[in-house]
Amino acid sequence: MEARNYSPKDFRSDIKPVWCPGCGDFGVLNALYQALAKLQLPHEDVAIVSGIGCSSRLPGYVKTYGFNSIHGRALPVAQGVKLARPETTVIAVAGDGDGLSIGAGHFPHMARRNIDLTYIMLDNSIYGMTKGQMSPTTVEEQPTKTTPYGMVEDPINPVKLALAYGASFIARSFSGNIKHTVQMIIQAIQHPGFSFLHLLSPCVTFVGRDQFDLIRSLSVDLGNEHDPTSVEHAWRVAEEVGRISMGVIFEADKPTFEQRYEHAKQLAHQAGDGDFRNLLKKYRVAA
Amino acid sequence: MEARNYSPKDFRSDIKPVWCPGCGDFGVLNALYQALAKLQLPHEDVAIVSGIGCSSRLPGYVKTYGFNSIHGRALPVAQGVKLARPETTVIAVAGDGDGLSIGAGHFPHMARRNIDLTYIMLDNSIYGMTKGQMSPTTVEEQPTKTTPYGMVEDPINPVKLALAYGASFIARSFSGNIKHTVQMIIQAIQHPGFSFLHLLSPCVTFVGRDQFDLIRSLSVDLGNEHDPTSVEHAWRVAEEVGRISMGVIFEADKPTFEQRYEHAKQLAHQAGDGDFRNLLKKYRVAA
Amino acid sequence: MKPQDLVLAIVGSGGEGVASAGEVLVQAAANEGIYSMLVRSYGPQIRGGETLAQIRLSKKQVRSQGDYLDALFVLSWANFFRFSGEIFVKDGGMVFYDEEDTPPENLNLGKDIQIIPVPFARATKELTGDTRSKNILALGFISGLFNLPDGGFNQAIRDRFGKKGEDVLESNFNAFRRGREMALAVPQHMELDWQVDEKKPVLILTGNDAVSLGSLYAGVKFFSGYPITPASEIMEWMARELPKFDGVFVQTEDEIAAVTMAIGASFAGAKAMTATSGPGLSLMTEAIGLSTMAELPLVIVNVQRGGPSTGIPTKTSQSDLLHAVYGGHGNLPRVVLAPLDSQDAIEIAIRAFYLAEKYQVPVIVLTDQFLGQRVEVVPEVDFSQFDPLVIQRQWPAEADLQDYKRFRLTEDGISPISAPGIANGMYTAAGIEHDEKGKPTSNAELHEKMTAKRQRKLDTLLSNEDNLIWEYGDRHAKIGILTWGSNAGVVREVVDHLRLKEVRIAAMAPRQLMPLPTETIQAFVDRVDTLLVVELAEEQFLTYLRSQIQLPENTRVLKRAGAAPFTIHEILHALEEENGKWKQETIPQKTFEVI
Amino acid sequence: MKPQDLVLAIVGSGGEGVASAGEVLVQAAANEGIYSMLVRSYGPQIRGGETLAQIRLSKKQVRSQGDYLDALFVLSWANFFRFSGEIFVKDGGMVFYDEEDTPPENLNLGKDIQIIPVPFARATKELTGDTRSKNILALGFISGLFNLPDGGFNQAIRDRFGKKGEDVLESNFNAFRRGREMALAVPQHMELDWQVDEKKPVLILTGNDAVSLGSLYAGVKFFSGYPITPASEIMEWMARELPKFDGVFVQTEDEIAAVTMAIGASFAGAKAMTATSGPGLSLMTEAIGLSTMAELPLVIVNVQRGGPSTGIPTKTSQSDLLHAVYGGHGNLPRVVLAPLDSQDAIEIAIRAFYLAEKYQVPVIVLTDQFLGQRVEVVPEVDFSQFDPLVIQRQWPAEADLQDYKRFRLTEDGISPISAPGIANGMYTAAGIEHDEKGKPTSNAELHEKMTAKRQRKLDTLLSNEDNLIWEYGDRHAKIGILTWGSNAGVVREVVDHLRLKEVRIAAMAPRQLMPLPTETIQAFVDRVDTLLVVELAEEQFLTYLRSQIQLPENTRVLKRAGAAPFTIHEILHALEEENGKWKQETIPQKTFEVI
Ligand SMILES: Cc1ncc(C[n+]2csc(CCOP(=O)(O)OP(=O)(O)O)c2C)c(N)n1
Ligand SMILES: Cc1ncc(C[n+]2csc(CCOP(=O)(O)OP(=O)(O)O)c2C)c(N)n1
Ligand code: SF4
Ligand code: SF4
Ligand SMILES: [Mg+2]
Ligand SMILES: [Mg+2]
Repeated sequence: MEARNYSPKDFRSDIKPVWCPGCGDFGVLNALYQALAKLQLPHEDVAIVSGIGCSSRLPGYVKTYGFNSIHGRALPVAQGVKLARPETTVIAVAGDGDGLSIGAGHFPHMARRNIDLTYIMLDNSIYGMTKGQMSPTTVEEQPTKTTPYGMVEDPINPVKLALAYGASFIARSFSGNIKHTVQMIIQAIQHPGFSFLHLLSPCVTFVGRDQFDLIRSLSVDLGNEHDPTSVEHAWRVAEEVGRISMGVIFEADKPTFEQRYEHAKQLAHQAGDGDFRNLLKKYRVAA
Repeated sequence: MEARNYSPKDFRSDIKPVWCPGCGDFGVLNALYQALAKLQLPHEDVAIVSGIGCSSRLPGYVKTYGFNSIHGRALPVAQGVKLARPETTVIAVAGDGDGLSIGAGHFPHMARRNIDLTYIMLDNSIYGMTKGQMSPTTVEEQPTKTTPYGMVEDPINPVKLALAYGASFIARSFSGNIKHTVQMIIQAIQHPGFSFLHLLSPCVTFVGRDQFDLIRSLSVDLGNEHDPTSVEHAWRVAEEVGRISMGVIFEADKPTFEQRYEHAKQLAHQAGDGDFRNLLKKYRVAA
Repeated sequence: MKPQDLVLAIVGSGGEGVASAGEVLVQAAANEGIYSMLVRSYGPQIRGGETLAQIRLSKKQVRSQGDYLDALFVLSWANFFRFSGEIFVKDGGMVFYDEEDTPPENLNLGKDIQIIPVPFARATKELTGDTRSKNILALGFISGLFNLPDGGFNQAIRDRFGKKGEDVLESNFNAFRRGREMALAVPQHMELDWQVDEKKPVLILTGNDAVSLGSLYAGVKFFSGYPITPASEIMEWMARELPKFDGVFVQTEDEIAAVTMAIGASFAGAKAMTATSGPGLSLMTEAIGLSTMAELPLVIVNVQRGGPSTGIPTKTSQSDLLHAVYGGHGNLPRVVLAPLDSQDAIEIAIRAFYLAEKYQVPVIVLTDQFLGQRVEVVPEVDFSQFDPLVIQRQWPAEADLQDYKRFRLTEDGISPISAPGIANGMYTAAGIEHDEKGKPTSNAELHEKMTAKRQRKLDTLLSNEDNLIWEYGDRHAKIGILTWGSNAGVVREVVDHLRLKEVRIAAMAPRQLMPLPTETIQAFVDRVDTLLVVELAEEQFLTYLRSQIQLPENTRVLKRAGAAPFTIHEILHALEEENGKWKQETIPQKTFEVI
Repeated sequence: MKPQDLVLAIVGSGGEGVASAGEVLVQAAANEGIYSMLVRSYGPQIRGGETLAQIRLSKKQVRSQGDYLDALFVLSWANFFRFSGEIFVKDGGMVFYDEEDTPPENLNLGKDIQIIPVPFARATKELTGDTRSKNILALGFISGLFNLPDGGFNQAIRDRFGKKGEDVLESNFNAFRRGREMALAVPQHMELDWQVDEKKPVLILTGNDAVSLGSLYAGVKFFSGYPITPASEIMEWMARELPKFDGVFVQTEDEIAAVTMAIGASFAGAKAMTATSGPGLSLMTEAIGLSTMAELPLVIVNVQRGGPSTGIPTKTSQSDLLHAVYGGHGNLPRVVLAPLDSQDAIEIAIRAFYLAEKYQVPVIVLTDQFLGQRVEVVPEVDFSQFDPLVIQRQWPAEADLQDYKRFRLTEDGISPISAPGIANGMYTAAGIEHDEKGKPTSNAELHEKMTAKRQRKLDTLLSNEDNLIWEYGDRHAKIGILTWGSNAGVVREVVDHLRLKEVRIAAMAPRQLMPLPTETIQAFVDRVDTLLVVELAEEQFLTYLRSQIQLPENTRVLKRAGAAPFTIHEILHALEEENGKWKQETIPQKTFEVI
């Protein structure tokens, strides 16, 4: 393949985002352009797969292959893409509703398979696309259209989930900090196996513009004391109250699905040669 | 209500179980009869709700209200029952496939709502009903019909999940130890809020009779050193390799959905009086 | 232009308060006894994108959105063009635009259209210091232009802004008055007569409001749902109102949880429902079968939108029909109802619960985005007329509870249903085939009997209940229109219009789609010489009718995939093409005479 | 009894090797060029419950399971009674039972039935020390009783037990021989002639095997699935075979993941499929719409079972038909195919991939539990005949990739499809309505065009492709039978039988249900005087036919909810009732003459 020199704007598609002015997702999009350019990934070898939601509109704005699928199914669709064409860099994108509510059942199975793809969750703690209902990460203080008298359940903690599921890479970033987001996207893509990036990306319309300041004020970088190979450290980060740690929370070296499947294939080849006629013989009786 | 004196056999329905001779689920059933009798729960005030699977056949064998619903939906159905009639003692029953595979998305939301019901997962590490495919808790060593060349993914750890989800009660028991199972069922039912009982219940047909001995040999009781109010302790139990701790793994005091909803209702009543005609006035224009 | 039928639209960006101006206009008109319908449209942008409010005002009840605009008010041209192909100004109509936004040079909106600049923004700024009340100033302008009585506006503005403080209220009042004055000064200003003879009480509501009100009246005590456009308003309504009425509201993790939770609540004895749109209905398919099999009452409201898949979430369609009537694996009897408008939606919602409870079946109520989200003014509804339909579940009698058989094979198919709390009524509900006591079975004979029992309930329903069907027009019609759902409004106007021209025409729309009142429909189609089927889908209604009745050979269909509701003109043209009974020129571009 | 048509059954408990005896019998017969069909039934107990193996043997290809038993072999009576109402011994037939299990006193199996004790268990124990080989001893008895050539058995027993060691093999051989000897000693022993003129190669396979083989030949490279009875065997087959053929197999967390993962794989360029049964198909409904909307090839095999809901997982039915053709929200064109038997299932599976890839649509293959799980012996299939159907996806040409339009509006509706890896072919697939380039839209006109484009592909298919329809019997028939799927076998036998009696009869079954080859079917139904529709569902096929063609007024339907497949007698009776053309007594209780 000829050498190409991609700049971030080469990844811009010609579709204008429908996002509200000031939406956090613009930051994610810009960070993604930069990350893809830094990695010099050819357009045709990247596939961005999403569900449905404001955040899930993202694939259409990137000049790569994209799949804006159905609500909650970013992960299974992304896995299908990756397994069918392993050369592809696959990035799954979901909102907090998409990924933790309707799509919640796919997350543990994605993690246990440890397929080599990157999952970016654009968490705005609200259902943006449907105009402001409670999401799984909505906090008690946040008014929403479906909690007129306050919330009657606790929010879900996506990092804890990823840890319990055995995800082999877990990081957190903030779309208000594009530089950091670029860095995290790159590391997530480079991680061999499943990588989960919890990306705080404010909804200015249904949660509010103050989210940017709030998150910025609570953000701290994971320092050197943090050991990303330790589940205990990672859990502690997940439990933090009053501050939000940014960076790589957890990282582990685990065999990928692809590697294990390769091994299974070898065993299979020992059991049979992949010749259709030979297979047919098992069913054939030539009296 | 007149006083009744229930013995375990009063909870036996007249349907004969379809389970294979020796199936671990018989132990669960017996333990449940005993627990219900110990609690002296009136037949008509108990509802046992399940999905589909060998384990999910259980409701039919108990002389209480029962709902053998559809695959993976024990939890939402059970929640509907409980919220619509809070006086009912609701027990949700699911297999490892039912609860951790197709029904995996309901588990975190059940836990975060903390509705006062008991969830018993009959874990046999296999799809029994469909005759022996890999389940989410199948371990690498276990041959199954869908892993002819070995597993290519890691098993799921149900206790870790429950912890990450914030379940307010987590216990483990073994259907081969009926006495302990009875005890755990009682404690789970008595816990106010959502209680999760991880109940190992061997499939003699597709995993093997040796499971009973194996589990028995690995079982240890959670001793006094274990602090069930500590997430850290609980996580450690979940991570154990080479032994299986039995008992109450975690317990926390959290407001239930019912309590919080009661509060919301009070706020609602302040906002409106529950008189249909008054509500209608909002839409009415009498020129 | 006849005073009793005025169609106008305001277009601008999301921030300009276009939709809210429309809502105030409807309210103001209603305060004066004037009927209206308001359709709000938005572009793809989540917020701040283009917004259109189309309002039709009339002294008679308004049945459709109005084909052509008498007057258009453009707050910004860029936003107007985003709706091109969706709104049309009548020949000879008027367009008022904000003078600060010059129209493009090549502007061509139609024949003889006056395009008039108005200083909406500047006047507002002069008056209040900013442009926030520009929408209300424009409203004042509209009120003056068409001589709409201002008393209604004063009340509506007070209702809307009263809670926001005296300042806000004051500037809106000022803006309104200023706008009205400005209009009185333009030559286009008209002295229309809006005096209503007798002001009768009305309701202002959307189809989603109507369904919610009906459900509450019917006694719904449990709502579980998942947000989806354009059904979310029902859920939000229930979140707000149910706790006041001691009902339970749960926002679930997905539609499968929503429907199965409702089924669980129904099992426990509560009247339970959920509401969704196409993708959600598809996800609920398996569980609808559970409701059928376990014979548990369930109400599902499905507000149709463009499909398949995610399709067009914000636009209308009738393309979930075949799924509603035939979707789902197995032999799956269910009831499907379809209201014609907001008024009807109240009754249909009440009937949905009535039928669900009485026949222990899932009932799907099919509405659509057009009906669900438009604001409609309808004559007041006397809810007490529905009291006979507000029934309690038929709990088992003492005798039933001796050796209780939950699924007893009865002649009418209905068996006594128990619930937790009833002593000796214990049974296990199941999606697995079962015998009379609920015991699982795989016996072919029993399966046959139980299948027939479940099916039989629909036959019982059809013969015992009111014939839910709408028939309109000439009893000896030569031309018949067969349609369903929210098309009824526009079809009714077509019938009215043509009958004034002495065309012998009638229309019919089943409000109960499954089981379909086939006899009545067959009689209707046999009676007419020409039959036009009108539907907003790819021949789904036609296909369904074919499967249920004998359609005449020369049946014609007017169909579109959807997105926009039908106009009167479309239907008239379709009839004309098929008949040649009246000529193109007999169809005026606008203003239909209505009986 | 004619030697070429023998129906027998073995019944016992799960542990007694009943099913495996049946399988060895089929294999043994096939080794001798004898055709057969084996139907295995199990009670509700997961393992160790009652088991029934019904085998029909013939020198001609066997098309249905056989109505009445010539001979029944009862290993235990308790288990036999669990199948009462499902198996019937022919008048004058024979019942052999294990002497250790005395039959109940009031036993009444029919007219003139000989009930004969045989020491199956005792003889086995005497011979081998335990009763493990009792099933094979019974098989030996059967072979001797009916004079079945023993060479085939020797081979079959060696194939089955060879790998289990010399000891096991030896005791089974001994048991077989002992059983054969015992039979030769009973007076019921018959000298039937099983000599086949020319032994042609055959395949022994289930419908699930057939679908799997066809799919693999068609080039499937990705299978994602979730276990469900009675489709799990397809999944297990793929788990075993795909890795050998460098394909990917994934067991997913549910059916929604299964189908969406397959859609993802298809997007990436792989031929992808999943397999399921009713409840799974219902869950996949939303995603089928995604495949339609994103125009991505997808093959879904649905092995029907009793419904609705969980229904009867282990029994057959045709009740997913309406869901397959009409299920799903929105306007949702899809292709539905239905094979007639295992041989046909190979071809239909190959065609499914062909049509999916060529027309970029979801293709549902409808089989059923009866077809999917029965063991059938069919003439060898020459796979190379299907090579023209094994196509590659039509990747975009260079010219297409200049300003690439993934969803170009073409005349035939088919647009050039790209996939990751193709430079300049980048696009975003979506379930949202979109323009030619894939950009989301909510424009009504575009929606109209795109809806029509997607629909048009089915018209193109119908006019360009082979007419997938099975027609059989008298070209000038007065009586017509219209059916589909696995009913074709039994219907074919009915036609054969009646034609020998000079009844002018023919049958038809569309193998492509959507789009339906209506012209051919209309011509058929117009041609006959009497039409009988035969289906294993609550008038779903009838309803579907009504919606697609003009059925004659006097159309009759033979329908059952399912659980058991149709018998020849049922159909003959149905015809008789409608015709009075031949009398009850012309229907023999058993053994049909077949052309
Ligand atoms: C099956 C289905 N259910 C519901 C919806 C409606 N819907 C669209 S996006 C969305 C949630 C959006 O929230 P989130 O995933 O957090 O994304 P955001 O818009 O906040 O970025 C919902 C409920 C749908 N499209 N499909
Ligand atoms: C929607 C749906 N998919 C698949 C099935 C088939 N099925 C029945 S039970 C079962 C899994 C059983 O496993 P588990 O939940 O672990 O229960 P067990 O039988 O092991 O107790 C499956 C896949 C089904 N009934 N419904
Ligand atoms: S609604 Fe919220 S999340 Fe959606 S585009 Fe607007 S700001 Fe962003
Ligand atoms: S298959 Fe396994 S889980 Fe099912 S009844 Fe038998 S032993 Fe129990
Ligand atoms: Mg969100
Ligand atoms: Mg299991």
